[in-house]
Amino acid sequence: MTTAALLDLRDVSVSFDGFRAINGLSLTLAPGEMRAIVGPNGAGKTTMMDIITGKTRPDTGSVTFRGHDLTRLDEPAIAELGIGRKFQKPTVFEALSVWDNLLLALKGLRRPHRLLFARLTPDEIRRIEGLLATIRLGAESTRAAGGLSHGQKQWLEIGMLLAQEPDLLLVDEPVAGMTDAETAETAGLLREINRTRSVVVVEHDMDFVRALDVTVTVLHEGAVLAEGPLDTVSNDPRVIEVYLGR
Amino acid sequence: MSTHFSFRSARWTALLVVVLALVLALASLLPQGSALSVSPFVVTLCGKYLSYALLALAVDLVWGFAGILTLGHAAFFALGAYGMGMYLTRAIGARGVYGNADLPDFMVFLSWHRLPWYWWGSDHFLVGVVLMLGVPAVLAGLFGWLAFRSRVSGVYLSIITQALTYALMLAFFQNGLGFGGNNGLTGFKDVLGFDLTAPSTRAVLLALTGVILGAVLMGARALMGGRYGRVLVAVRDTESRTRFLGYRPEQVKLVVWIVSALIAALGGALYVLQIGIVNPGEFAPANSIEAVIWVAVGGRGTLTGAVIGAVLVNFGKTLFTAILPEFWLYGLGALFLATTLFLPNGVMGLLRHVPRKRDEEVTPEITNPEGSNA
Amino acid sequence: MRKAGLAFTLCLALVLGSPCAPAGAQEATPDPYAQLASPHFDAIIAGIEALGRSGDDKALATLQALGAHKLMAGSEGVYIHAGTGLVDARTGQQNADIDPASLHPVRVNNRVRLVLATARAELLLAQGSRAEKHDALSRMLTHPDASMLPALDHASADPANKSLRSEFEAARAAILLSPGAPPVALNEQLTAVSAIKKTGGLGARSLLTRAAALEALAPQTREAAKKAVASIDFRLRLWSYAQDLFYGVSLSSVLLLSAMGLAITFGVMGVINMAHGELMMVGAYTTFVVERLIASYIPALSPFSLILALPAAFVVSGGLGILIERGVIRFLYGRPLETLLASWGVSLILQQAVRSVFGPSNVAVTTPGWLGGAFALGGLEITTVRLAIFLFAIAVMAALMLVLRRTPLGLHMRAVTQNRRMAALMGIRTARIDALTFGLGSGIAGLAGVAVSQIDNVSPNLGQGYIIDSFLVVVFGGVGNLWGSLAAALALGLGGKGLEPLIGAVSGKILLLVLVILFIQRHPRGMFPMRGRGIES
Amino acid sequence: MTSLPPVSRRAFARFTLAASAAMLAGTGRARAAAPSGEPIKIGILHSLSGTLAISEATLKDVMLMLVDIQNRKGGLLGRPIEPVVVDPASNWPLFAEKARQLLSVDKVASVFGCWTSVSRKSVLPVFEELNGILFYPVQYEGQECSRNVFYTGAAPNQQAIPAVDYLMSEDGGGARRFALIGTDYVYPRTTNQILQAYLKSKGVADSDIMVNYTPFGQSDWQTIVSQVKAFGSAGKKTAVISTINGDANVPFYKELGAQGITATDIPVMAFSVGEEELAGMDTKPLVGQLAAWNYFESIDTPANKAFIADWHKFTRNPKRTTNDPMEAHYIGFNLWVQAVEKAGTTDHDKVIAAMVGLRQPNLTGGIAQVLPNHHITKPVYIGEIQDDGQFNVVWQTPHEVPGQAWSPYVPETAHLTGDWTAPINCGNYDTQKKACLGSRHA
Repeated sequence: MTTAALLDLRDVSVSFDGFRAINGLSLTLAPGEMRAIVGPNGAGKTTMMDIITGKTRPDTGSVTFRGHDLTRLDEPAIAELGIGRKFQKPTVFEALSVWDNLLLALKGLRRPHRLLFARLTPDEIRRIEGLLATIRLGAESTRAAGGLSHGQKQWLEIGMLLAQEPDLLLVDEPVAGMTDAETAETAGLLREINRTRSVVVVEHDMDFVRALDVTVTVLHEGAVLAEGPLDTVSNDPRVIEVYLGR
Repeated sequence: MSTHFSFRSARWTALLVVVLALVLALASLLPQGSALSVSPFVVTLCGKYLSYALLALAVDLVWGFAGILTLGHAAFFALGAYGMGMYLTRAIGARGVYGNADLPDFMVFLSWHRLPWYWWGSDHFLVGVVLMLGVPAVLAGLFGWLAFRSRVSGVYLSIITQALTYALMLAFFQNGLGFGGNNGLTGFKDVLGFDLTAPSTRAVLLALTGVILGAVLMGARALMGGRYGRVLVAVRDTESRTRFLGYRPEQVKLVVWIVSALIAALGGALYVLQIGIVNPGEFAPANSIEAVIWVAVGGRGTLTGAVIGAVLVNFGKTLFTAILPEFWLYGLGALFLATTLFLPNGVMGLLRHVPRKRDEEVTPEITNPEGSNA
Repeated sequence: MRKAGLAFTLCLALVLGSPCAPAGAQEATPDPYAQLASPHFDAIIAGIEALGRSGDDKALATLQALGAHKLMAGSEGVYIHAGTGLVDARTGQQNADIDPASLHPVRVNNRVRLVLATARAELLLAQGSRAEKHDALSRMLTHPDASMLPALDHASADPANKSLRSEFEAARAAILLSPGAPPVALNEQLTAVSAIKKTGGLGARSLLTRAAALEALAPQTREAAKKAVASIDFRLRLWSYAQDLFYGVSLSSVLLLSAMGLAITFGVMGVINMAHGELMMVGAYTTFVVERLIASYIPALSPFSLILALPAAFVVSGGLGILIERGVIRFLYGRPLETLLASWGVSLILQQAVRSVFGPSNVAVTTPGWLGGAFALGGLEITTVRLAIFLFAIAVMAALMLVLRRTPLGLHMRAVTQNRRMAALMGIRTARIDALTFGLGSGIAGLAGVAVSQIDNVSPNLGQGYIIDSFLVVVFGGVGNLWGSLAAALALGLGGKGLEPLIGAVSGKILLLVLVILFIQRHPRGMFPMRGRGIES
Repeated sequence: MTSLPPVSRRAFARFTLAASAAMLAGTGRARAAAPSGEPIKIGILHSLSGTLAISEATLKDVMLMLVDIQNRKGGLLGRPIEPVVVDPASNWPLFAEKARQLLSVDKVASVFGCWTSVSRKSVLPVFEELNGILFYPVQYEGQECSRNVFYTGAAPNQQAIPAVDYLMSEDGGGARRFALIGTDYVYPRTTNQILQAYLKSKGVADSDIMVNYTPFGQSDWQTIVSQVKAFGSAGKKTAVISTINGDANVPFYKELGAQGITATDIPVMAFSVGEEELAGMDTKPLVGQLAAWNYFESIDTPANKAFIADWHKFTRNPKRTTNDPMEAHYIGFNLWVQAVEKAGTTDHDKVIAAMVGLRQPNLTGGIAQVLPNHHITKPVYIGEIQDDGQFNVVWQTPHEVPGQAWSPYVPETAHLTGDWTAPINCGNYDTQKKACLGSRHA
């Protein structure tokens, strides 16, 4: 079973200044799976993302992605392996146009000396236009990304994520600040994406999680508290304690 | 605002620079006294401004586009100047004060008996070119590799670039180093057999500087307008994000850093050809800061602004050191104050207030040198 | 006084070519008082030596006056400038007839000063108080003169001088080992060597080195002297490490002082304050102005003008800082790199302003007597002013810590720098705190300026010499961390002074800069990085 | 003595001086009523800002005064003299640029300026190319002899060698051990090289010579002063010969005082410390320390007295000091005036030709004569620092010493001579090969 896993976190711990942010966390993701991660503030959700993407190195434990040991790689190497990440706060290149944001995210050229003399190819144009259509920003393609609305930025970032053509997407609170309609659309988009890629979604919004209809992992104090379908999990007394207690 | 496309004008600036340099160079060859003739003084002065403009461009590339505030770029300029100076010194040959064909005057003077190894081959122009471009490039590569790899950024980076040029200044001031100490290298006679004081040589050098500046402007524009330039801006503004996209910011920055050092070195080499002296004072941290200020005055991240700023500030300096020698520093100081307070985007910002498409309603100037740090 | 000096040099100029000497110089047994009035150094020296041998109390008064620049020469003789008027040195009588304008100071050069000191020692040995005798003996120890042996032996025999026995012996030993000494038994020579060796230090080394080369001494004595030199050298070498340590600490305290203000304006507020050096310069000039004002109006307080300059410099530089903050910096928050450009402009203006007002040259800031000189601590030579700067640096650091940690201002400062919006919401007037913080940093720069005025040039360029080192200290130590600045200053100071004897000051400095660069490459946030949002936010 | 605090008086003098300078520069012709016609322009090339302003700004003022005086005497050739003041800002390339501006744009008849050797070296090619005339007023290391420069400051044999002679004499303390302390640049290096050769020729052993170089602006002298102290504890009379440059002197002397080194024990002979530098120091601990110059303010001659009076009047500051380079400009300016009058024109070639052999009384009662090597004759004085910030002359050469461009103590230049008169007409003439070296002055 472990060999078949796409992403495998085993007994991972990390602490900052004596504070254990992640504490013996283990998590396995099968290829093609979509997983929702929920948990109260400080449960270690973002730190877990940081560990997977190479931003933070775990103190102990192993992290493997398709057999590659992620703890030995840095962010760009992990990104090139096929893990894409969307931040909680939309992070796009504000001084660049929407088009350029997507161009930079396109899978392909990364080495600076190749970039120096890179020319736009018809294939790239086609791909970008496809993405623009997907994220519904075709009309804004020449606008500077900094001028987009919050929701548009979220979508642009999802578009950039798709442009990377990753095997695994890590999505941190994609619907924060979105309207209900936008939230529903985003859920649809993620499900669409999940047809070809694995996805990990971190989210607070229970309606959204419900709409995704996937296995839910509840994190608490840096470790897995419960795992399973949303209905099972939400009836778990420990989860209720964590969310509602005190 | 420093959107990505604020340097379109660079093409016209390049054209203008080349045309002006050629016109001035030609005019200087007209018989003195005729209505259109230009004195050698003006030619040298323009040559100096244009060499400085190259330095300003180099600073603009790393500061305006990569967000690296360098306080040590004069080091590359000076190293380029020293590289060219070494060749020019050797070209004096036996025509020095002591008539020693093998040793430069200052070495005879200090009772050196042999040429130090790092001077070998410097009598060949090509070796001189390798020295003048290669040494700054290698130094920049080494420094940049170390600094960017360990993610030194912001003021830390600024301060260590300053420490770098300061250390080099102290080193070059030492007579024991073999570069003429405080006096530096001077008293040059000719380059590739052409008399450096001849009006025709001066004219050609000015024209050459103009053409090189134009070419560098065009090159920089192409580079910054292309995919690499976009990645650079992305790195500047949001370095961590580019990492998650699979880019290696340290490599991206290293490339522009080395290119910029090369441009600065080129400026230094052209400078020494026209000014005729290079000494450790060129490494002074104040020089690097001034270069940054030229860019700020002209408008950061605009390429054209760097050229305008360098020429404008230096022209002002020439003018006011002559007409208001006691008070010009007040003016210079006030200029920097006024620029930062009232013209955050420099002269280019002023020019761009002329009505233009208002589609660039983007983020405020991002001055955070870090990019964001999550 | 100066006029008289000029008139006299005119005479000198003539003398050097043609004779203009008083007729008295030709007499067979010259009158020492008349000799003092001569323009010839040879005659003056002969006069001093004669007075020294005379054992006369008027002679002592005359020589004391000469040492204090109070002895005036006229055509008739020499006169002592007493508080009330002129006193004829020969008679000790007040002389009201002499026109002071006709007098000129007795000529002095270094040779005269040497002879004068010896002659005074000789006289004091006979007539002085115990303390004066003690001084005279230490003078004889460091500057032995064979001609003084009889006087020394005479005084030594006096039972009243019993308590100075060992000093007498040392002085006698020094004379016995110097050129021109009367030959004595080998035994006595060897005793002399060990007596000198016991006094230790550079003076003893100098005497013994000379003795080792003196043909007149016995070979065994010279051998013993050589050995003694070697042993002193060994001891001195050991002490020299401690001495280097002191130099290092002293340099560190200067670095720390100059960096502390910057640690506030740059470290805490994030303003890349290139005018920091100029704020120090303003502090140094304030010292100068305060000193002049006090010298003009309340001369009695002159020795303490330096102390009075401290609050003045703090207020002036601090006030200037507040002005800069309100006028310029506050428009640039959030744009740290633009503060660099603007403050560079400010620094140019300040430099030129000082140049316009005080002139481009250095101005003289005096070191008060109580800060001058040095004292020995074992084999260590502690210069008072350096020690004072060290203590001052510690005091300023402690005070600053106290302000930051224990006062409401400090609390507000930290609140504002950590979370400006929240602080504002809690009712802190952030604008005021900004101005005060910048003022505090600037005021400390002013204090550093006062300290620096005691060891360095006070010129419009003063600030330029400190700005780079200050930034290095703050950055190397870790921005926003005062302890880091302390550690960095110590590292740079001790490192610099430790390297200086090995590879020279410049190469040492270059090496240190390279090391700092490499260190920052490895530890991009300095030695003691501040957690959380510091300068970057 | 008035009760006005010196600060404000000084400040006041500053402002009025600046104002009068501006007035002179702008409306020089209006003040000089007698002379008429096209003004003769002269260039003043001294830094008014940057690190050298400390020393050079005064020289600009003295030039303005000399021009003012000359204009009141009726100008030159019946025409007024107009000073063109520029600020090279202590920046060597800017020196070259400003020199070019003065010569090719303002077309000045002559230039008075430069301070450090490198500033002179950087303008030298410009003066040679444009055939200008430069009067250089500062003591320097020699080893140069340009047709276009008149060296009115001291060459090493006019300052350094006599100073060593004095230190070794009985009056000077009979020193036999020497610490040569200098700033690391060409002037101290060359001077020390010459001195080392000279000391050896006088029988001083290598082990009795200590040489140390420090960078510009050295401010921490603890280690070096303690080294000197240890060096002086070898039982021989020790003296320090200091070629420390301007700014670094104050902390050096402060450290000497702090470590208790007095002039009677280890005298320090300085070549770059004059009245102007002393004005920035507390001289009490320095009494007896020495300096060698060709002029001291304290030398009492009618000419000097008049000069000082003029200076105080011109600067409206009765405390402004005078110093050696100022006298050099006084001599240089008057020599140039004589040469122009003799030639009847300001034409550079004719003036250069007219210069050699001219005689001008200096301020200390002697005569400065222009030698064929474009140096002048100068008396050498040794002064001791007094507690009033002045020097007390304790020794002087019996006659003026002619300046040597090339040092006989440096092997490479021992056989070189400069002679800008026919038939040699060469700055670096090899007396052995009977040939002019290099092509510098073809």
